[in-house]
Amino acid sequence: MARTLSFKDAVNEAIDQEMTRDPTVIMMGEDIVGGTGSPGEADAWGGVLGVTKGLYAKHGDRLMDTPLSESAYIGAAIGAATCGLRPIAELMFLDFLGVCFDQMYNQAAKFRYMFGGKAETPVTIRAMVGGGFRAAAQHSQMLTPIITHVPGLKVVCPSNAYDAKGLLIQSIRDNDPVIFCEHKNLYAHEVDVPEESYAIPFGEANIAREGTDATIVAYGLMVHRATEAAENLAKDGIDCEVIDLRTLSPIDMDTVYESVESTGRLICVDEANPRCSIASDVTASVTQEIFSSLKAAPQLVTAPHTPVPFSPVLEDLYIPSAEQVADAVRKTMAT
Amino acid sequence: MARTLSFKDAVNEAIDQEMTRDPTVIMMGEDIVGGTGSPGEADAWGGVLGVTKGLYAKHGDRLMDTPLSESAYIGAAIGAATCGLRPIAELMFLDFLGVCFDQMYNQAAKFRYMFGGKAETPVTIRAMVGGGFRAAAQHSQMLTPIITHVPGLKVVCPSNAYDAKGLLIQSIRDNDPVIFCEHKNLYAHEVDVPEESYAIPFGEANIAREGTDATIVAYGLMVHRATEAAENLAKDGIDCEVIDLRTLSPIDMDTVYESVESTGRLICVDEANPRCSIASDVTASVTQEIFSSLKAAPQLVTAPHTPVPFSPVLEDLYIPSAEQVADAVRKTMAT
Amino acid sequence: MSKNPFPLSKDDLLIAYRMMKTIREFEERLHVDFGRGEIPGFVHLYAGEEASAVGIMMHLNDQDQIASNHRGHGHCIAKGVDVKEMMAEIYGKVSGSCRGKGGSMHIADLSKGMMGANGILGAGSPLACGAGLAAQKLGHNGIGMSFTGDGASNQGTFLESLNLAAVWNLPVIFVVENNGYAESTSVDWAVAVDSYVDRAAGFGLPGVTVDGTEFFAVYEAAGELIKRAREGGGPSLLECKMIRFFGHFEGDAQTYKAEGENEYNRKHHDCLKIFRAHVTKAGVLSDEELDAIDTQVLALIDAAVEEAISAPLPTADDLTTDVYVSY
Amino acid sequence: MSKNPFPLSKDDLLIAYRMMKTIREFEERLHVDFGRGEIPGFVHLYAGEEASAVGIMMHLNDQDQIASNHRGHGHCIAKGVDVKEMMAEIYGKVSGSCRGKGGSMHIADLSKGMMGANGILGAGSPLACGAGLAAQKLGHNGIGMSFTGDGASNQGTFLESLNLAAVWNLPVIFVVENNGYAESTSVDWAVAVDSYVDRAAGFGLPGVTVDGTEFFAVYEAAGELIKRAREGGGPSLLECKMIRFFGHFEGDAQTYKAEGENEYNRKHHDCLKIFRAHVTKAGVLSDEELDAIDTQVLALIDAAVEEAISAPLPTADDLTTDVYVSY
Ligand SMILES: Cc1ncc(C[n+]2csc(CCOP(=O)(O)OP(=O)(O)O)c2C)c(N)n1
Ligand SMILES: Cc1ncc(C[n+]2csc(CCOP(=O)(O)OP(=O)(O)O)c2C)c(N)n1
Ligand SMILES: [Mg+2]
Ligand SMILES: [Mg+2]
Repeated sequence: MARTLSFKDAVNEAIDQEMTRDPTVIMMGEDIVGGTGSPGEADAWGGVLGVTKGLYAKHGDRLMDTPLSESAYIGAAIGAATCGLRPIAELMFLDFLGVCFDQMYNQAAKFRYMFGGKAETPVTIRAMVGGGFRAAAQHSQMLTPIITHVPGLKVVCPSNAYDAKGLLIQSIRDNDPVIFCEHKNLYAHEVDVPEESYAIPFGEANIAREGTDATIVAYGLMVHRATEAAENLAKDGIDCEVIDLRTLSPIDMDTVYESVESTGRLICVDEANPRCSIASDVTASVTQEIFSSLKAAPQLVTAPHTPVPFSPVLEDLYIPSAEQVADAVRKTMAT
Repeated sequence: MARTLSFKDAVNEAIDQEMTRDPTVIMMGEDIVGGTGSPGEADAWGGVLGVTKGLYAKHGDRLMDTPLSESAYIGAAIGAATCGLRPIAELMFLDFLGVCFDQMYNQAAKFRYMFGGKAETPVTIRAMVGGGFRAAAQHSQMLTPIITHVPGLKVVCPSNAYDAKGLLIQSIRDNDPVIFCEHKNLYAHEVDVPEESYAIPFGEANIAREGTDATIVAYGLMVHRATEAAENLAKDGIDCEVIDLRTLSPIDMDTVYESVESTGRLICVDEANPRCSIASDVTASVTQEIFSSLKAAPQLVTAPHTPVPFSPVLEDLYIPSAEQVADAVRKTMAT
Repeated sequence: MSKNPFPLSKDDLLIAYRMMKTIREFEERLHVDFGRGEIPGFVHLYAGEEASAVGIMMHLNDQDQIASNHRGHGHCIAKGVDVKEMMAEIYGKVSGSCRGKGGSMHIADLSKGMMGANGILGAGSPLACGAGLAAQKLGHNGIGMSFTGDGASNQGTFLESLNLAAVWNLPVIFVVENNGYAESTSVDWAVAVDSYVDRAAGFGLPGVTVDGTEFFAVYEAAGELIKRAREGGGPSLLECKMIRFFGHFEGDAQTYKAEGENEYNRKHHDCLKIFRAHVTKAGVLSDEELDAIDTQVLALIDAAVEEAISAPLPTADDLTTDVYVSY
Repeated sequence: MSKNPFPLSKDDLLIAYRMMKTIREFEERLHVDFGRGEIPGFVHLYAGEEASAVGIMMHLNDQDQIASNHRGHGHCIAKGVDVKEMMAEIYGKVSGSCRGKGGSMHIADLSKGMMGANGILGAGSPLACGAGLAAQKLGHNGIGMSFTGDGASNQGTFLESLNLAAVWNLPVIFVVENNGYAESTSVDWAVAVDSYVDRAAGFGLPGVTVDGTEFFAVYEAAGELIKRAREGGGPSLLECKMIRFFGHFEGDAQTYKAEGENEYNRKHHDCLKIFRAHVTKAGVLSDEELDAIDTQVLALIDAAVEEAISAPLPTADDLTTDVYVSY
């Protein structure tokens, strides 16, 4: 049975259902229970934005608060994953990866290869990403390109509650390390979500809107900007297809190729900084693989090559807007 | 006066000359002096491959060994840079950035912007990069795309001793944080290098070989593979231009555009893993900006999407070869 | 008037009180205005902890550099950053300390020796080592000071810095502002040692614990450690035990605290009240003198808010400037 | 034959000696073959340190997991990883422990409780915490063991792990193998505390220092800490003071060492000679028995090298396999 659920509650439900199903699933993070050792309410926080609230009451000590030591506890989650558990570790903001990145890219990501296929590391690292929260340069980044670059890591970045639930369940069940990126500005966004458990396979993009004139590729919050742009352009008779990548690694380029083969036009939208971004990655693959299908120069719409500014006026200019996306579409249509 | 100098000695000379010229230049790193506190020779190592050997004898305590705490000493170099020094910090292998990345991308890179232009951070972080040393998955990576993605960092990766000297001098004098990448497999490579001090400006690519049929873009060790491929192709009458980017951020796309405008064909060679790489970055910019100049699909030649394998046979297959580059050129010429 | 039993002159006592009061009112006002939805972003208030920042900063000059954390307003004000510019920054205005680009968690003014608030726990400790290193190499007697909370004292960056500072004998002091909580988690649970003196000793550093609600205790302990550092005696750790009057950040329901905890603390452990009691009881300052400061501070904060509200916003041009010195 | 005064049976003493000798000959042989240019990459030898690995590992079973470092051959052998597969790995052959993809710095065999050598200093400590956590949550009495050097004991990852293990009361032991040097740098300079017992105390952990060249000292101290951890008593730190016979890695000229240091150590502080002296003096094992093992070990190493040399290389197909379980 489906009912409307927010992205945040969908994440909570996915964790709840997997913990119920599989006793080897545990979860850890800073204040994900909240109040450990403190005199007041146990389970006081459920994470900094309350995403895991209520899970401690159901699953008890399988949810663990941690000291503020990301390298140690994320490394512990990774180590435990090689020893029979299926841990979920929360890195509060992906922006903090700088203090624990080694455990992610030199350890978890490489075990299987370095050890000749003899290790499995079924760990899921959940982290908030993205801007719009007025949280400034160190709490608003879209660092997806950095983790997508790393072979051995899988990278997920859903755009809605339905995908969030299904992809998180898949992440937990997956036998490879997964970085699960939750856009903090989508937490309140609601769509229909089935109550029962379901997994969405990795590497299957979703066509968020069908169209024939141009292909807009996006992920996370940008899917909404792209769709908004498409709706506005439709009024001018420009019919855009919007592809929601859903997983950045593995990436479903086949769906992108198919779409561009029919539209001949590509616009890649990325909330990340432009250099070596997902937008440039998709653009490069398309031009290398199906160059002759392109009728016009592909367009990249990304954040500028700057840190995320604090001031709301600046941050609103920083994050790619539906208008910028529409302009880029118009540009490709002009030739 | 020019004489032949190895890449390694060119780096040493650049540091020596800048330390002599500017008393605020200091240098720190693990065993960059060597033997601190030990009973034997002072200045016993000069870094793990002897690059800084001899500098302690000349500049004394301005070169400092460090405990094995990259976050602390690289952060200290960054902090000192905001307080009147011009430090060079050695991160032995760029592969180790996972234990100190926060100081690089959330601190050094962001100070100027976060603080509204009021801070300068003239720090240079030297680090070895690249494969071919049979040093396996954690000591052989080409992590240039990850640091190039970060706004606020400048990224340098020279292909020869002449450039290494001039670009390192520029790095030390530059008022922004610079990550200076030294390919360990180029250390022994020699070219003519003037004795006197000179700085090579950032953002100026070098045309390593002129040609009219196709443009090969590369950096670091790959410049040599590209040139080798070009020489071989010349025998078949295919005349390639080879562009050595020299600095990845800022990147000199104008030189690339000019070349592709005349050749109509682009091949990007990158020792890094393929996803969100320098190769994809350059390809995407070219297709967005000068799409109509392209006569054929651009080709990307990169390492595979795997960690670096240990076994010499596998590592040799892993690193893009001149042959792979030549094949890619032939592919673009076929259409 | 009776003889001054305190280690500060009357003028300095007035300065210290004014600073503490300025911090307090700055934070109380932000709390109210945040509640009204007027302040964007994450805001971590320093109210209740003023004696620590001011007791320490009274010993410092502009050459001394401090590296702060997410709860940085108090450190900034005590280090001399302009209060009106700070307020404008928090409102995201172009007249702010960082031209509106930094916000509450990134206020800095290197000319005042304030290296920056910091959104990354523990990240300031290596930077403070850098300040100490610069002083050491440039041959002036400035020092570096690192401010972290009890929670951040479990970060690798902080711990590595203790060792580095000791090995290089840097003029750096590591202040641990222990307010009992890291977000909602108790220090008693998360920090696996009973005393920070022992943690410091694990890195060969002297450590001192003081009651951080007692301005004079902080002032004296900090003074000794700072003098020692300036004279080449090397690094040390200072733990200030203190109380956070508000939640972790604005919007925190604080259900992890004990019933009545905040009210009790406000009543019995308010460092401003304690300070006032000491100096008036000793007859060195009068309530009238202090009340006059209160009035002036309130006026300053009012003016700061008004000016911040009416200050111009940054424009599109500001978005892409100040990334590089040259590019 | 006289009564056995040792805490190990005669059989176990023979096993321990065989392990130590196997490590020694493995390393001595690599030293020679590296010198002949036959071994690719960075190779860090464990010779001289055998009593530590073996003294500890004699208490462990396959369920116990160890996280090792760059100097991992000794830990691997003592934990039961196949010696021939190890040799083949170091030669980059497809019959190696990691199919030739890992090399000297990345040998692992989780089925034997060996989580991996590691090229990143300190990185194994969080992983060992994870092993302890898994044991705790899965309800078996396995433990996790972290092996780092003196140098790596200054890494944030190691230090954070001490605190985490203490807070979660994990069955984890942190072994610091203190051989006096990190590359060329002295421990006396780089580690800002005189005793690791104090460093451990800074995180609320019991710490024990032993002479790591004395097999029996290591064996007894490790036994107590391991028993404690298995019984829920929590984590601890064990420092083994020991001696590295070779350079940091093969190719190191070792000019930072004192004149004659290596020769002196080989003569007076060789853990194998010391062990032999103890057991023969006590009359529990005879020189003949030990010599027989020596011969067998030499034959094993010879065979391992021969097989490694003649083993097939990986092929192009191997390049892109084993990255993901599924993709
Ligand atoms: C590396 C990192 N991890 C986590 C956070 C999220 N965070 C911000 S403040 C905080 C609690 C800090 O506690 P403490 O150090 O005691 O300082 P206090 O807030 O009590 O002043 C946390 C977990 C962060 N900003 N940086
Ligand atoms: C994070 C990191 N920093 C630096 C290095 C380079 N490195 C490898 S071994 C080593 C010295 C280690 O010394 P110690 O921990 O005492 O171990 P030992 O070699 O003496 O056994 C260094 C600096 C590394 N591998 N990883
Ligand atoms: Mg606190
Ligand atoms: Mg050592």
